[in-house]
Amino acid sequence: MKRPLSRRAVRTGIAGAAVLGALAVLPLIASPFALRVAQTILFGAALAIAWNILGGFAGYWSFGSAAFLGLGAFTAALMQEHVQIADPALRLAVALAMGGIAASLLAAIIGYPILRLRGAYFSIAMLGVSLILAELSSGLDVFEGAVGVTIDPVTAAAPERFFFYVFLALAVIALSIAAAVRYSRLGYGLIAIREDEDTARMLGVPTERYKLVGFIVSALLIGLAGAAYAFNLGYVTTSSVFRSQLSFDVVVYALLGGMGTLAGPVLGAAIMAVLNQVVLGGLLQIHMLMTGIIIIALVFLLPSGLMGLMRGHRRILTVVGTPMPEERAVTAAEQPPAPACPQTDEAVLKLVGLSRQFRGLKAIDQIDLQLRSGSISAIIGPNGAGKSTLFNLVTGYLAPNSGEIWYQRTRIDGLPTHRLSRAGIARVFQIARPFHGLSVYDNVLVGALFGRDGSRDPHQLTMDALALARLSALADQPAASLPVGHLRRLELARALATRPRLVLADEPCAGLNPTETREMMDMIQAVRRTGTTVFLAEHDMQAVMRMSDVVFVVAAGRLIAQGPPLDVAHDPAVIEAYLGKPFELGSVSEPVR
Amino acid sequence: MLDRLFQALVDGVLQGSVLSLAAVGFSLIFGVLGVINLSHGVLIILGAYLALVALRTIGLDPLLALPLIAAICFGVGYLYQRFLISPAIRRASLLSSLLVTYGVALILQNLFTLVFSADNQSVRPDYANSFDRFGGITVNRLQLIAFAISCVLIAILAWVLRRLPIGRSIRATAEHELAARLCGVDTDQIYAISFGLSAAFAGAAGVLIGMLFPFAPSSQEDWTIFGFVVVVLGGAGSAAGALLGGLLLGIISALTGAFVGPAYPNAVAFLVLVLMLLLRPHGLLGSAFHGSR
Amino acid sequence: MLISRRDALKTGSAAAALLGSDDVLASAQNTIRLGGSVPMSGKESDTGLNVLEGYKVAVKYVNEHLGGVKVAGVAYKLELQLFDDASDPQRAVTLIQKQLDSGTDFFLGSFSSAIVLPTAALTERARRPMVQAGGGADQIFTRHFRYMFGIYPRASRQLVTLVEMFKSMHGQVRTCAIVATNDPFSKGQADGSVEYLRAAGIQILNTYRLPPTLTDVSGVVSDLRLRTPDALICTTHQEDSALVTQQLVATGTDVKLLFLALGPEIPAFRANLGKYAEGLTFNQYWKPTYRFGDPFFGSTANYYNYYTTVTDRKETYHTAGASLCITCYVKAIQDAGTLAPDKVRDALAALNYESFYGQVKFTADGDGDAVLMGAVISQVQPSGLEVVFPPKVATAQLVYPIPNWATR
Amino acid sequence: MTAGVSPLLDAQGLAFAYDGVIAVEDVSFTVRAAEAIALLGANGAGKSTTVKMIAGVLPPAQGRLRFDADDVTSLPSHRIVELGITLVPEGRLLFPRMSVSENLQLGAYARRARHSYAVNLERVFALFPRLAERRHQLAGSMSGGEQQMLAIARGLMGNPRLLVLDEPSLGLMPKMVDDLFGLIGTIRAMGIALILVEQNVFQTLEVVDRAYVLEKGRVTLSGPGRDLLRDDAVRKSFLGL
Repeated sequence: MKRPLSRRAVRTGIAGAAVLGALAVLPLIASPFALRVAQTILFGAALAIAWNILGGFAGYWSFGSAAFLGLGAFTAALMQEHVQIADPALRLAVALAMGGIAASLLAAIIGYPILRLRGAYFSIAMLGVSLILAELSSGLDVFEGAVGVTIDPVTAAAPERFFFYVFLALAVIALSIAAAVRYSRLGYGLIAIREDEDTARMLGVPTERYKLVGFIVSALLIGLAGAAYAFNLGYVTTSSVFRSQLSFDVVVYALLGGMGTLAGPVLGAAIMAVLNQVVLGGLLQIHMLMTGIIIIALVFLLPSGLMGLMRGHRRILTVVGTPMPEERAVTAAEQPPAPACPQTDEAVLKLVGLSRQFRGLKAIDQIDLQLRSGSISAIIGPNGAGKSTLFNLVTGYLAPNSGEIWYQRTRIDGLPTHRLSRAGIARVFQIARPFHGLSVYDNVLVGALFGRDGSRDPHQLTMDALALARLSALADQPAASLPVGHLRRLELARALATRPRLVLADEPCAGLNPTETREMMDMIQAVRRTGTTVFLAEHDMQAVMRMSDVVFVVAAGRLIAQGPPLDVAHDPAVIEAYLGKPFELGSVSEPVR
Repeated sequence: MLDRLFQALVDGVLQGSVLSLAAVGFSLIFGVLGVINLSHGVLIILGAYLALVALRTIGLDPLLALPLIAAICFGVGYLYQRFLISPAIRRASLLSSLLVTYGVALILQNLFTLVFSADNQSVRPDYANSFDRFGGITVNRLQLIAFAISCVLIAILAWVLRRLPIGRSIRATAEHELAARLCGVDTDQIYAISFGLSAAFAGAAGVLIGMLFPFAPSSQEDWTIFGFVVVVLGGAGSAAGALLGGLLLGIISALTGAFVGPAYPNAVAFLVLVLMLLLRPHGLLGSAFHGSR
Repeated sequence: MLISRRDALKTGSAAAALLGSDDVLASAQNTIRLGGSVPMSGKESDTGLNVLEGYKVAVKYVNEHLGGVKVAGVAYKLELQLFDDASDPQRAVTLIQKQLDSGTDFFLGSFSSAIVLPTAALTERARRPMVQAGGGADQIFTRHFRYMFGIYPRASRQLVTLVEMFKSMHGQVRTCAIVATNDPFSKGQADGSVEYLRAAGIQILNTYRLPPTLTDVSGVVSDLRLRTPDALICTTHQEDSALVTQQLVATGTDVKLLFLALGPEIPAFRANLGKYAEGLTFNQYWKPTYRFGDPFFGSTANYYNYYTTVTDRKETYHTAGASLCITCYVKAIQDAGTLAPDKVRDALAALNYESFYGQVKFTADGDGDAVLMGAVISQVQPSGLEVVFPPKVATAQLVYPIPNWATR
Repeated sequence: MTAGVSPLLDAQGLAFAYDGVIAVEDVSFTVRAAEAIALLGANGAGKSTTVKMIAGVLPPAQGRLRFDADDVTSLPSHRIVELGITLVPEGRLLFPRMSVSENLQLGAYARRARHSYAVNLERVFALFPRLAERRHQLAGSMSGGEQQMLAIARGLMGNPRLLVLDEPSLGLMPKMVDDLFGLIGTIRAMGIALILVEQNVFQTLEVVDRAYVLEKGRVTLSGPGRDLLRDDAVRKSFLGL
């Protein structure tokens, strides 16, 4: 149960250094042709690594890499043409920098609006951007794309060697940046966005900012690659750099190699370059046809890409090596310490005259309520009464039409979700929304890395939260393999890892059998013992009766009753609207504490 | 000036209707299967080449050959989904369909080059060159015919989807595959039929395109991209959306060509595309039957 | 042979040695390998395959009918080692490098300037000659490459003859409009022609620029209906040429003279247009009816006969230009009397002889001499393709104005 | 159970694993005509996987399913529906952008249901008058309770002989849960056999004839519902009461 870094990272680092060393001396032994192939691989790898930062990590697939590539290439070419710099090395450096800057500027300008699009719509919008630039580059005379820009040679040395090093440097920079991103907060944040953007935001990931940063970094690297490409060819036209083909090639590299991994894009680029220039190099008209056939064959032979193949082996090993762990392996000693944090009268959450309408329908109508610090409160009410809307308002998914929301001493209505998370408000959804692609540990780690401001060790936080949710033994399992009941616990653990002061739990007991319900209630009690205030929406009246200090009843958007559970359960208005018949207390054993 | 405006509008509508027909299948596949079919353009070009073969070998008029070609393309699309795309999705993932369709586009484009040569071709019967003048506006008769055929075919598709049980089950499968299966719908069959329909419409559009535009194996890429644009403009998965998107694209292109400059129709169209995405991400007509993918 | 195998192994790929077949096939001892690439698939492959055919036919002739090239008493067979660059400059550059590594000394050109320029930069650096019939952009020639020779004059000089013809028509052509695709070749032609047209006193009503991707031209056509020039000059590739013509016909938009830089020379293009192809004028760089002598084929007619007997692919000036690339090499190697690339290069630069194509002479920048190797103006007439300008080679009178579309 | 009467559905030794993780190991049970049984157990015990195998959504890795004495193991779901088994899945899975009546039409998609469409529609509207009122409304715009009604109604439109309800009370407020269990009696009275998968142990055991308790993919206990409810050992160890 260690951080995923450590030994594997060291091993990867050593292997990487060895590969780099080998590559650095390659020009001494390899033929110029081999160097040209290597250049193509490195260029493709740099592109695919850069693409992967947004596409693989964050799941935002750009079909428009050619936009940044072309812009970088043209900026660099025009730069060297119009700004006379005598020293060739300096000229190259300045032009490359300008190419990268131009591409990242474009990304910064279009990033905010275009990253609001999701899925295929983002992909298509990026394709659109690249096509616009392509047309403009040939149509507008300032770009000279129609006739092309020639670039003077920058080196007296053998160009294949020189540009091999340029592309090597580029690929290494790209890979280092990608690796740094992958194992940083940014990387975890981007992966969380890929897995489930809404949940990520709820856990405190500043999704807008992270996506934009990822986009700009990606564009910068692609722009640099484009500029180097231009210098290597010595002649840039619209058709040679703004090809949609290039955009799709990049996606193919990443898909073939393995999406979202660090080495995948490199492998994908290597395979395609070797196929295209070495294996099929001698074939005439049918080489493209063969490429198509091989791509399809690879889909069938390596369904999850090359890296998937390797990972698959590793997973089989671990599954065989470690038997499915038994749950209930948590002893009292593992329980996190419960700081004495008595219930106080201070209001953690206060709603004042809160209202929200949807097209004239009053979903929430003038609700006032207060949650005492350290209490467990429950909100009940018929389906469609407004419970979810209320939770959405408190967690910042919706803005109220009128009224105020106060959290501790701050007014929070209208603040973005991730800010609320960092202030200490967490939420557990009714339908568990784990990050399916991540392990149980990583799921909770995302919560620990973001969440409330503070400086506790994320690893320790994660382990504590897992212990509380009795998931420690399953930490290495992929979240997708957990049964529903465990997922609910995982959600709770992930929410706790954000170190919340207030947890909103949406029907935590729905779909659980009596035993599981009792376990869940125990956990919620444990959460309260850490000093966290809990706000439940729950249909299971037994659970509500046993746990809650206060019950609020909403119907048709209005608060119709509140008070201790027993009083509320006998309130005729509540029975009328919600219970149907008086609630039988005979079956309820004495409340837990 | 006014004449130029009207002429541009008429040209735009006539061209646009064909673009709609060309894109409606792309939209159907995206809406129902969630697959971005990068081989859509190559299916269109297939239709054009089939029309060429029909004309050159047995002298069959392209318009008469159109139903036959659509039927052949239906079969091709059906088998293509059944034996290539569906197994790939089952084996790998939905995303792998992107690679598969990309590969198929490469294969077919180069196969066409081997079989038909890379030369530009066109299928132009005599009536392709007759025209009528209404006031200051000139209308080519073939374009008028193509407009009518496109509108009728799209209307038929809309009717099938709306009214017939097969259409209802296509929409149901698009919305929720598992739920449709539990209702007794053979969704594998529905997917293959949807793909077949898409290919049939692509083939039919290809016949008209072969008559209106010069084409070569490499034209396929452009037609796939037009599919993207039309679908985004109109909204995925609905026949009406595709019609609207195509008309809009046609009109934008024509107006730009007439008033901004002939170099910019595509640039402006793509710009509108991006703006449209930002303002109405699901296209003008929302998504009439595609699920929450 | 042996060297190239070792190279392939060095890349770590044994498969390359097996499948990178061109080296393996080179088995004969005395061969001259002609390397290079041609787009055989992808966007440019229509013309690319014409270029390829021209190369093939000439090589076949030299090997089978002349017994190869004799240098210092030894006969060498020519061997084509062309690969498909698929219009991808990076692939082209890499594979040209492979050929340079494996000792290929002589290169042929690809089609399209975006490929020719980067590959020529490579061969230039290696001091290996390249003769090409597919890159016309001015940029290729303003780099002052010493080892690269293009059969055609640079783009901006390619419409000189056309303007000369207008001048000779004594004011019959007063106005013109230009349609150009935004790519190096087409735009270069259009930009270059503007000066000549102005100097000739012809008013340019409008210049329409088309994007490189497929687009509708109905806007251009309806604009032309409103402001109809005497002559419409389209410096477009064949797809756009076909589209413009189709839409002019389809809307009854008549001009007195329709010039298409690329298109009408291709038989398939004419076949597609049918009776509407008649009257189209175009740049003809070569034609089977020329009566030139040739040191290898004997005459243009012999070349043409040979061409038609060995291939089904219809001749165009691109096929002839490509064949000329081969015979230029043969002539230069014989003149030099050696296979040393430097010497062959000097011999190429010094070429000045009559061939089946016409007088061969390159400028100092390497492009074809604009007068000697420039175009003549031809027109599609009922009798076939007739040269209509300049008068000394003309086979028919220019039909001007061309018949209305509607009355055909 | 009782020998002699051949059961409507006979499941023997069903097993299924997701990616090597065993979900159902050995599950056998029977349902007789017009009988209601329940499958109970903790989350992850394999209940949903079992009913998905019955409905043909998942192919059993081992075991045999007989319906009306015919082998239906691994038949695709559309064939299963055609034979008369309809699953109302967990989470309802309506077609939210289609109207109530279109949802019902799709429920009657199977050939066996088409000829009796009018009869079934009348029956369903009699059972759920709300649906008749809202037949033109989009399914997605209805409240949770109404959606559950529609899901059951859509299942009934398939003219089933065996209706499988997976967690029908999930997310419903107590009052509606009561209504739902009342409805189960009505459906049984129509002569339709039922399999009920529920967490709501008390109410379920009240309405079913027999129940099977699943634990880690195996049936560990079975018997008449009321007996299970009364048996103290059972209550403690398996139902967690």
